[in-house]
Amino acid sequence: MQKRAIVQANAEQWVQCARCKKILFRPDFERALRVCPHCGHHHRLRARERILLTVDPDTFEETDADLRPTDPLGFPEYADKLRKGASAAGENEAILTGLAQLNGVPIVIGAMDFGFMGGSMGSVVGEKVVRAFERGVELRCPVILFCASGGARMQEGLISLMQMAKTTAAVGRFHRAGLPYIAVFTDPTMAGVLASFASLADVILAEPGALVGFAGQRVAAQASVGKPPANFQTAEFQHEHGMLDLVVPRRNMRPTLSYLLEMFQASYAGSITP
Amino acid sequence: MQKRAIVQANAEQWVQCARCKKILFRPDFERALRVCPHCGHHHRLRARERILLTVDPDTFEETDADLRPTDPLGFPEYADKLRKGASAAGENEAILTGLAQLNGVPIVIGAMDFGFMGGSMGSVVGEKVVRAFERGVELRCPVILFCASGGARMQEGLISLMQMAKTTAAVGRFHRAGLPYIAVFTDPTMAGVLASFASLADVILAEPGALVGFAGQRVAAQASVGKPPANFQTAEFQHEHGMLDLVVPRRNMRPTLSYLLEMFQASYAGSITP
Amino acid sequence: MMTIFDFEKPINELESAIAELRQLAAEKGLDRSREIAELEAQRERLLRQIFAHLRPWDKVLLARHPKRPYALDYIRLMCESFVELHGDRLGYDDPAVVAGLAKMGGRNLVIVGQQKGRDLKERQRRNFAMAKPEGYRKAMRMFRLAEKFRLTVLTLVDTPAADPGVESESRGISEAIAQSMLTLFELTVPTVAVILGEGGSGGAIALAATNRVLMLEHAIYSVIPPEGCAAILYRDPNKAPQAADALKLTAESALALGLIDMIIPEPLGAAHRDPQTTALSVRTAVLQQLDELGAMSPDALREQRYQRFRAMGVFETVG
Amino acid sequence: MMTIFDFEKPINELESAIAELRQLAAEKGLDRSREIAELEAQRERLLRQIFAHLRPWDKVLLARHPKRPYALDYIRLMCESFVELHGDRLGYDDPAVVAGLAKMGGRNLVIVGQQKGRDLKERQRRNFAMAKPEGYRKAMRMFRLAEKFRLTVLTLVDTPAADPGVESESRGISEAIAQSMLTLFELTVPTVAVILGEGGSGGAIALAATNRVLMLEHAIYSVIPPEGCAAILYRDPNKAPQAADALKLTAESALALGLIDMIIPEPLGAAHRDPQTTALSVRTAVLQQLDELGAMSPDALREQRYQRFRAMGVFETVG
Ligand SMILES: [Zn+2]
Ligand SMILES: [Zn+2]
Repeated sequence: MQKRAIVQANAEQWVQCARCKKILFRPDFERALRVCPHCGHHHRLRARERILLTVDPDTFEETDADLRPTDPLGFPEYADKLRKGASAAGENEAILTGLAQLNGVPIVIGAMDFGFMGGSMGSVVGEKVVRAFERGVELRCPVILFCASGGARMQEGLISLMQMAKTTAAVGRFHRAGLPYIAVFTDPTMAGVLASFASLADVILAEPGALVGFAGQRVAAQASVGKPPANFQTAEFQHEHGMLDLVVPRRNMRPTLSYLLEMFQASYAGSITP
Repeated sequence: MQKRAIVQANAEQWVQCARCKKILFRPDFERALRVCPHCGHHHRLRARERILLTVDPDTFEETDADLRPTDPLGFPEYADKLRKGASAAGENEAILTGLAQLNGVPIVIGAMDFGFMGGSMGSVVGEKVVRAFERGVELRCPVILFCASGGARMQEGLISLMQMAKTTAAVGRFHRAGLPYIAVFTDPTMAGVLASFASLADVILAEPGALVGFAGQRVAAQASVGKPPANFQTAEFQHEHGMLDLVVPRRNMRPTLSYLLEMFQASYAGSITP
Repeated sequence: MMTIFDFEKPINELESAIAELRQLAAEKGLDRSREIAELEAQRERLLRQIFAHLRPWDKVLLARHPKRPYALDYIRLMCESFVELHGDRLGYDDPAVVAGLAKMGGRNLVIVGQQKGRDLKERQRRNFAMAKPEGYRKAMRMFRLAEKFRLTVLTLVDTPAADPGVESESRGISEAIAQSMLTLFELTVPTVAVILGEGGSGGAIALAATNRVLMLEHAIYSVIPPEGCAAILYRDPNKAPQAADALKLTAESALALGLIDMIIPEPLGAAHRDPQTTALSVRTAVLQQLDELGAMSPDALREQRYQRFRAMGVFETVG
Repeated sequence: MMTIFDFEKPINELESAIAELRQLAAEKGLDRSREIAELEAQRERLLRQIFAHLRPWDKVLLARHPKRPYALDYIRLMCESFVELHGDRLGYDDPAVVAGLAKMGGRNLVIVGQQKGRDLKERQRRNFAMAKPEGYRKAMRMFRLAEKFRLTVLTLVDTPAADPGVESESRGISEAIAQSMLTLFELTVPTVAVILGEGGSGGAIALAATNRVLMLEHAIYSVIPPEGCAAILYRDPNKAPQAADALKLTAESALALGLIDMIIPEPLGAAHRDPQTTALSVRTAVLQQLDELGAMSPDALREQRYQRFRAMGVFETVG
């Protein structure tokens, strides 16, 4: 009771871990990149926070900020959900893209925002992902995408399903240009996003404990004979099953990305030194 | 007792099925392409029989008949085994290769002979396989290989192991030329042959009941926790596990090969008609 | 609520009566042609009446109709010859996906289709046409075969969804779907997809990243099953019919949105009342598309496919 | 029969004595250098004596020596940095194969190695370095990554054999081995293999279809394990030493037969007596080969690899 009172009194100062429920001092929590020092839980980040945490200071330039979703099917409650999503995420859509540098290397970067309608992929997300890869080809830059999505956006119906194909096509062109694409699966990376551009990266990293999977847990369990394993659809489960390269704690993400970029530099820096 | 007497008396006229042990009238047995009418067992064929059974009459021209094995390591009993193999198989080595036509289509064809040292692959087999693929590229012909082998030939030591790589390299070049390669797994297709050129065909057929696998049955069983399934390492087992396209009874082999060649004709007849 | 199935009973009764009359007339040598013609007219009126006002939910039921022809039925009815090929060469052969080499209208095709089962046993064996990762990996092997030998690719889509089970998850169902699309996009041969029945989300698009996408008149194509949508939207899976309306999952909507290229008409009363005619229509439509695509160069085919999907999406640009 | 291990006991005793003396001298501040030098000379004499007359079977035992350095030991000792990557992207990650991105001598490498375990638990987890199909499929993924990003490939071979179990058979172990070789042959970047310990038949050649193949002095490379050969040849697996003679499985024989390019010398007493020095020798040898290969064009690299293996085989032409 006393603890709860503290939380309410100093909402700005204290924060509760979403997993272990311990109360954390916010400045410490922020310094730890929102990773709980007690249980290691990696709390979700806003798209903009994620990018600013990753790239070199003052290098991020947002692109395609002028794209806005519409309601092409007149889908129930969609217009309202878009408004709420925008105010919750502080962004106009479920993905933020732009140009930046990472350890001095010019990159195209994108980060999805689960706060905006569960990071779902509709027309704008699809278009921004495609433009990111097209821009990568044009500028001969690596592309780094932080995924966070429940899947395709139901409210744009079949148009959303087509974004799976559209983004995949863009990855195909990008690969043909011989450039590196690194995906990072953050909590959660699911369904239509996992089953399209996310899974097609040259190297796939994930944050510890991130939910990563195809179908909802209930659907998966119903469709199976046995009980799903305890770590089903976690980053660690996917890692065990060879579907991603490394589970990387948040504090190591930047150096790991930087190392990978360095290893692949012949492809984008033009100096082939085998 | 009476039956056995008949077999001995008319050894030319009567033959016993290797699986169901029934006594068969040889002319019928030959007409059935040595498939037992009672149990369906596909008896082994000599390399030359196999080829003559498959290609258009009077079209087979043997190639590389002048290659002979040597005993590069001075391996115990090898020279003797080579002599015995030659007299058992009526061939100079464990593979017979040549040019022929199948339903009018010029092809490069090869057939292995289990009777020659268990169809094992040493220097001569490797060289003849490579030359078959090189000839296929040169003449822009499909290659059809009937495999029958216990694996690499122990008696040429590491040189035999290298034939796995050598034949694989030749298949790689052949594929790059965009030409069709069809492999037929006959009884048995094992180990070093299965783990090199045999498994790299565009389409893989097998005869019913053929033994097809990597390790000897005893070794495989020892290395496993459970008991191997009843059909372990048969053509049917490999088919179930997606490792080959079709199990084709001997009587259907020629029309099936012919159909496949027709489907792939754009690649070798030069007329690309998509 | 009245569904398409409620109407099938009187139609089936009429059809039985017509069949009986014909047999009677034949046996007894009597002329019952007037009565027969009358009953047939009645049947046709009834069918026209029903099929003039199908709602999206009726289409869902038609697309899932247990008598609807399946991929292998179409292959049998459309093609001069077909040899099925098997396996992903990685350890599995998925019966939910059939694939092989076919001749159709003198053309050499690679066909890859999702296959439902007709009886319970086959339905289970085919996993209700819900492909596992190995089904898509078999498909990819066939696509690569097509590329190597310059064969045209025809995919036949009919799946409620990709298999969502634990085994499929553990073997990378998402990766398989993504790679299947990618493989299709990289091809330089003509590719055509036909949505035969259920075009179920990721499980369907995995095989439909093609130069042309056609849909049968009563097929559906949807980002989510209407039941799933209803559970989210109305917290009530029984409101699937309303969800079907909202999702715009009919061929008509897909065409209006520019997401498919053509609707293939079905016979009056839907495909299952006349599989032969339906298959002929599919054949004609596919061959027509292939005539168009045949004029394009390998690079142009890949480029057209890219631009086809690149253009999909509805958004605004502000400022 | 006397084996290499029989000689290890007196050497180990001498080494203990030397270590003790050193410690004593350090603790008490006494000068025991003469005694130490004498013991060391004795040790060296003994080692030289043993290693001057190693028979093939001794090499087999050395190659399998439980203290022999393994792939990850070499990677740690040779490379400036290494990040391990995981998975075949098809549902599995095989611990018998380690793979990743390394910097060595300023070069960017993809390294793929077979990894044995040091203790019982790790040995089981690594399946005694017997790769399953997914191990080779992980390797292939890394080879393709190398091709895309123009990285040099270094493979470290150390396996008794590919996994022969039922599971591996059912997932296509033979196909995986064949495809792994094929993938290596198609690369247009420089590739080097080092046989570190056991080069066990198909399991080894799967990773050794490279531009250059180097062998450590006491490694073995064989078409069949000597025990298996003895069982066939002499109907007695205990005659493995004789079989080892017959198989010509030493680095010396392989070089004489023109099947490898170079023998990397090991320190006196074999790699496990000085892993650091051994790793440095491997590093130097590999970098030297890469200097040579670096001058070749992508096509020339692929062509050299083809011709390298094309030339292997001993036969006669009659008439
Ligand atoms: Zn916590
Ligand atoms: Zn029989």
